[in-house]
Amino acid sequence: MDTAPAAIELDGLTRRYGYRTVLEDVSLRLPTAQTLVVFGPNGAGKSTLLRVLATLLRPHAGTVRVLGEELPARAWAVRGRLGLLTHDPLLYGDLSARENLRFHARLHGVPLGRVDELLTAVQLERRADEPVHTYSRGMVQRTAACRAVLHDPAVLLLDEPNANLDPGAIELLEPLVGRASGRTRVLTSHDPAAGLAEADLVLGLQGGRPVLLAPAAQVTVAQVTELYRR
Amino acid sequence: MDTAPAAIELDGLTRRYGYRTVLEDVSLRLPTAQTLVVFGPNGAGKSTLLRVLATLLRPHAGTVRVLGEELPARAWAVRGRLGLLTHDPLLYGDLSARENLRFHARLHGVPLGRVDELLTAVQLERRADEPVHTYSRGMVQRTAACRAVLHDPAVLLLDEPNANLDPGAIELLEPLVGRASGRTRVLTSHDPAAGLAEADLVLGLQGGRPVLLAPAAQVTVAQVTELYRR
Amino acid sequence: MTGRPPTPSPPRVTSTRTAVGALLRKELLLERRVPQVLPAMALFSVVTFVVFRFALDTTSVEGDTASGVLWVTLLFAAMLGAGRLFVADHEEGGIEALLLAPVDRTALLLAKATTFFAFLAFVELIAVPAFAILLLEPGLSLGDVGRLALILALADFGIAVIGTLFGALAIQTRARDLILPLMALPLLVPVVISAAKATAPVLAATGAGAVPGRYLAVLGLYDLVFGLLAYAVFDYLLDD
Amino acid sequence: MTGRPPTPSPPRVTSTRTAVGALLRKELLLERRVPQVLPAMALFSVVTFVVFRFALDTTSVEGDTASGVLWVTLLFAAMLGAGRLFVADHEEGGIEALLLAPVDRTALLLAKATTFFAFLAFVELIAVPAFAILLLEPGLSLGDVGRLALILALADFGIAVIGTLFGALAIQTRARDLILPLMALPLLVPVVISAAKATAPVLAATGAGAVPGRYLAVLGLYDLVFGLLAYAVFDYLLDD
Amino acid sequence: MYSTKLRSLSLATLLTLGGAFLLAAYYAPVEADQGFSQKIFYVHVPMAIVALGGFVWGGIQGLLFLRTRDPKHDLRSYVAIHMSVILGIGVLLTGGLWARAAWGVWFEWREATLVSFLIVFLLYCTYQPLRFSILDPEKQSRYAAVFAVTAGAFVPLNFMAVRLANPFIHPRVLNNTTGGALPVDMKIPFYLALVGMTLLFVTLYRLEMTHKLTRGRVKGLERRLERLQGERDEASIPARSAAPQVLA
Ligand code: HEM
Ligand SMILES: Nc1ncnc2c1ncn2[C@@H]1O[C@H](COP(=O)(O)OP(=O)(O)OP(=O)(O)O)[C@@H](O)[C@H]1O
Ligand SMILES: Nc1ncnc2c1ncn2[C@@H]1O[C@H](COP(=O)(O)OP(=O)(O)OP(=O)(O)O)[C@@H](O)[C@H]1O
Ligand SMILES: [Mg+2]
Ligand SMILES: [Mg+2]
Repeated sequence: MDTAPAAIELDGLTRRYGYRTVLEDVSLRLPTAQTLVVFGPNGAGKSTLLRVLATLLRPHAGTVRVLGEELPARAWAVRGRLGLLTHDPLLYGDLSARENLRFHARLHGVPLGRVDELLTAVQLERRADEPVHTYSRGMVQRTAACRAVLHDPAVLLLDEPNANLDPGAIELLEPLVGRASGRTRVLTSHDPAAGLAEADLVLGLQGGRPVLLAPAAQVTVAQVTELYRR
Repeated sequence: MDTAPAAIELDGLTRRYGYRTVLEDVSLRLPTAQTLVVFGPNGAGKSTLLRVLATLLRPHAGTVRVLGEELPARAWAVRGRLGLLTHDPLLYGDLSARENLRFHARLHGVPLGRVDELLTAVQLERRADEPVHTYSRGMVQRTAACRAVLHDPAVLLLDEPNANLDPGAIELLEPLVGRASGRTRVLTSHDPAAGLAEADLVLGLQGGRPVLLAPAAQVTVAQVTELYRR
Repeated sequence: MTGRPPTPSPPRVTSTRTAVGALLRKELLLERRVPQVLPAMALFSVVTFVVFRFALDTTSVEGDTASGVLWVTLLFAAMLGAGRLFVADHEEGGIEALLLAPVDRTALLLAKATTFFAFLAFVELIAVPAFAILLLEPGLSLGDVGRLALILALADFGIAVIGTLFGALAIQTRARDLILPLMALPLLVPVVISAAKATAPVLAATGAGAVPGRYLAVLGLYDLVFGLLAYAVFDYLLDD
Repeated sequence: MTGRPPTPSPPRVTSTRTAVGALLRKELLLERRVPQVLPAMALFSVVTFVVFRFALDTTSVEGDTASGVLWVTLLFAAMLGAGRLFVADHEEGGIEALLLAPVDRTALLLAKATTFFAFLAFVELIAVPAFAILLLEPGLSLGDVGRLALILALADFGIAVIGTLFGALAIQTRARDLILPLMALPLLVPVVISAAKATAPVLAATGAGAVPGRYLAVLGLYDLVFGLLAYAVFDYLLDD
Repeated sequence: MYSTKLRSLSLATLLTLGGAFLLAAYYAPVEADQGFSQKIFYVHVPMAIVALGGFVWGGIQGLLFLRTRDPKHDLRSYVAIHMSVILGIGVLLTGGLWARAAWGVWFEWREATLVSFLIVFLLYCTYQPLRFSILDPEKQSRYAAVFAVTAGAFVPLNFMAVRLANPFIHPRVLNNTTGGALPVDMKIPFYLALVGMTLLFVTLYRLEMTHKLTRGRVKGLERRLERLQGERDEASIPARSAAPQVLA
């Protein structure tokens, strides 16, 4: 157990919503700086898993360790080192991208200069002072990506990060949220081939149960595609 | 002009948001039962174009004809024959999928039996009576797709319809929103290869200006990828 | 018709009555699921009466004061309700969904105003008895109740129309909660004045007097003018 | 520390003070987007008092009635304020964003309660003078103003705490707007009544009487109890 | 072209208003109860009538805007309401002064005319905040127009309702000066002042219209220049404004 440092360790993680068990007995170990890709049909529990890791939902059974800290007890100790990008951008539509990011920078105790840097990196500089609700969907997603990496998190939790992004934007974001960022990453994907290419470790979920857990090298695209057959 | 029936005809369409021109001088003709795929980087105006065609935004210049009716003057005559699927599901989170769809069925004067049919088709039957806000993102997207095709529209406007859907769900939806549905379709996509495969006609937008308009057979993936280079 | 593309089906238009029915059904369903409007309005009125009951230190009021307290309370409650009338639709794109349907846009006005009217009536069903028990000196005879119902109905109509029109307007602004009472309160002053004046004799301790007809006439005129006006301009609030 | 994975950086925790500062700044920014709040507030209070003046059909009020009118108006303003307190955060996931930050969760309570308190104080800053000019029979002496300020501050604190607590609760449970009035309004009854009772002698035409100490004591006790309670339970409201 | 018309307009305004005030001061009789302070009548009443007329005009222009979507009507509606609010402040001030002189109070709550004017004035004070709180210029115009129409219809209705509710029109000056009861030597300066005040309104209205249109034209030209130079307009979003802009 204590042989190698693991960024994320799950042991028998179970989570319910009301009476519906959404994650059941998920166990895995993800070493630092590696990428876990979670596959599974709609409603399999991918987003729920990410929310548990993000300390937003507490596990109902099993142990969850992120960066060596057990959740939910020591959640406060990891919060500053996690970055989450979900279906929901978590931005105020009436504030501009810059104002939104500055707000988060203050909350995380990050120097405000970082905000302008990031805005330039995702090519939003010119629109940065317009309210977010006037942005196109892809521009919102870029802003949300900036929010997720603002505080230079050690662990990135990415829920279909490329949805609504154009190929150019995906490239732009690569140094921030891609493998190049050198962070430990957990990401969900609906694209077997592209997802597999990113992965070090693959988790397949079906109805909340882990049906596939293997190093990416041992998983074929066909195996992933199989997950979606009903 | 009057030689063949066209489902959609644009001539010099221009649309602004405030002082920013978001669509400029877009002209095209899409014959009935064909598919137009719109490519372009984030913020190019794809969603705006779809909203104009859906009668939600009025054009500022140029003429727009959908199913032979000129917009915005005769918008009322086409509304019942259009289906729109956007980034926003347009569903009430506190109502269940069935209740939402029944509401729309009543608004469109569609028999309520059609609702159950569709829910079964997208495999949501079992969850159809839970509130939409408890659905996973992909389940919401399926419900939204049902909403868009509920009234059997002649023209389908699809804004990145496959975002958040798993490969199995995409197959499930194929008979409803795919080429197989036999409807005239306008869809946006960020995936050059997959988008091109669907298209009869390709429109490339950059900053609101049409930079590429050609039958799909004459367009290569490389040409589409080129659109995203800055 | 040469050269006209063959339309696969003729224009499909849903009748306004069907549409209003569908919308009303949806409102009721939503309110039953997630009560947003009614409890806020009803409780606010009751609490206000309780506060007056204790604050005024008189165990009862009558005539002008009674009618004033009643009407100001109802007006405030209505403002709280109007603010929430469009929130669900705005948040979840319900308005766009409606705009996509082959439906006359005034159906939304009709449905919302009807809903609001029903909400007001419902709140009054709770608030007026509460008022009578908590504050009112003389009891209300059956005849009084009838006269009161007439005044309430006339006033509610005006409040429902103005509340719907400006609720729809305010929801699109960034100042939502502030803009609505700012604009609707002055506009409703004539309604409140006339209603309060008309109600005063009904609540008088000396026995109910006759309701002065001219106040009812003002209320009726107000309803007529703003009803027609709202009908005429509501479309423009939804356009684009 | 053997076997413990190397943490790339030590736990980063932002101090509550910084967090409250950031949150207040954001509230202010969002509020500033709604321009001209000050004149809008002034308008709002003036209109409200005009409505009262007409409905009550008295050209001036004093003592009990005055205090009742003042407090019902403030309650109305508070309800408007409390309703919108968490709306932006809820709609746009602001609460989740906060939960993701390395910040003590009570920072949100502190920031929201401060915002709400400031909002109330702001309304009163304009409404009370407007009230004194438009409706109040006797003028207010400097001493009266001091006493009134004390009562207002005590009551506002209670309203702000209760409003924030139940606002957060309302947002978390899906029942939103039901919870807020259903629980907050009844809970606020003691505050408003005590405040109204305490205010009445200050506004009396016969010259300001002494403020009854026991009402102040009730207000103070209330503030203390609910302040501590809110501090203790607020964390749990946001969890999960 | 604008300026010559404007010049003759302002000249006419100056002459009529000046003449009216001179007549009011020297020709009209000094009122028995109130003495000289009654002279404020010749400023106050025409101002009030013109302000109310301006509000209604704003409503009519709002209606025209909704029907035609021509931004010029929105501009007219905006300017009319703006001017009327300014005149409204004047009405409240002169009225207050008059009330102070005649009755010893700044404001008389029992007087229906005063209170109903106050309500209308307060209502129109929300016009600017409304415009400000909508970002999209088109929506701004449309919503402002809806407001202008509704409020315009409200003006006469409100006067009726409030007057009905307070049946006692204040006995003093009002009774013997209303309408036909006005003696001829007060009537002449009064009507002249009314005409003068209307002209003043029209002059101010024209002035602001010209200003706004010219500014819009300049902005439009600047924009066109930028486009010719190949710059996209995105960097130069205009400062937020609640005033309608008619770009040339
Ligand atoms: C702030 C205070 C006042 C306001 C806002 C105000 C407002 C108005 C308005 C809007 C009108 C024209 C509309 C109409 O004719 O019904 C008017 C007319 C008039 N006002 Fe005032 N007023 C004020 C004070 C006074 C005072 C103090 C007096 C007299 C002592 C006065 C005397 C009159 C008279 C004689 C008329 C024309 C009478 C009529 O046509 O009915 N006003 N005022
Ligand atoms: N707030 C909630 N209340 C109740 N059930 C929920 C809630 N959120 C999610 N669920 C349920 O939990 C299950 C897993 O949802 P989750 O969002 O994790 O799926 P997912 O794998 O992310 O799917 P998708 O690919 O569609 O995003 C689904 O059945 C969903 O309906
Ligand atoms: N409500 C609005 N107000 C102002 N500007 C807007 C509004 N909606 C969109 N825009 C602007 O219009 C442009 C086109 O937006 P649109 O949503 O059509 O882009 P898109 O091609 O769909 O992009 P994406 O791929 O990101 O969805 C963008 O610059 C956007 O900022
Ligand atoms: Mg998901
Ligand atoms: Mg888009």
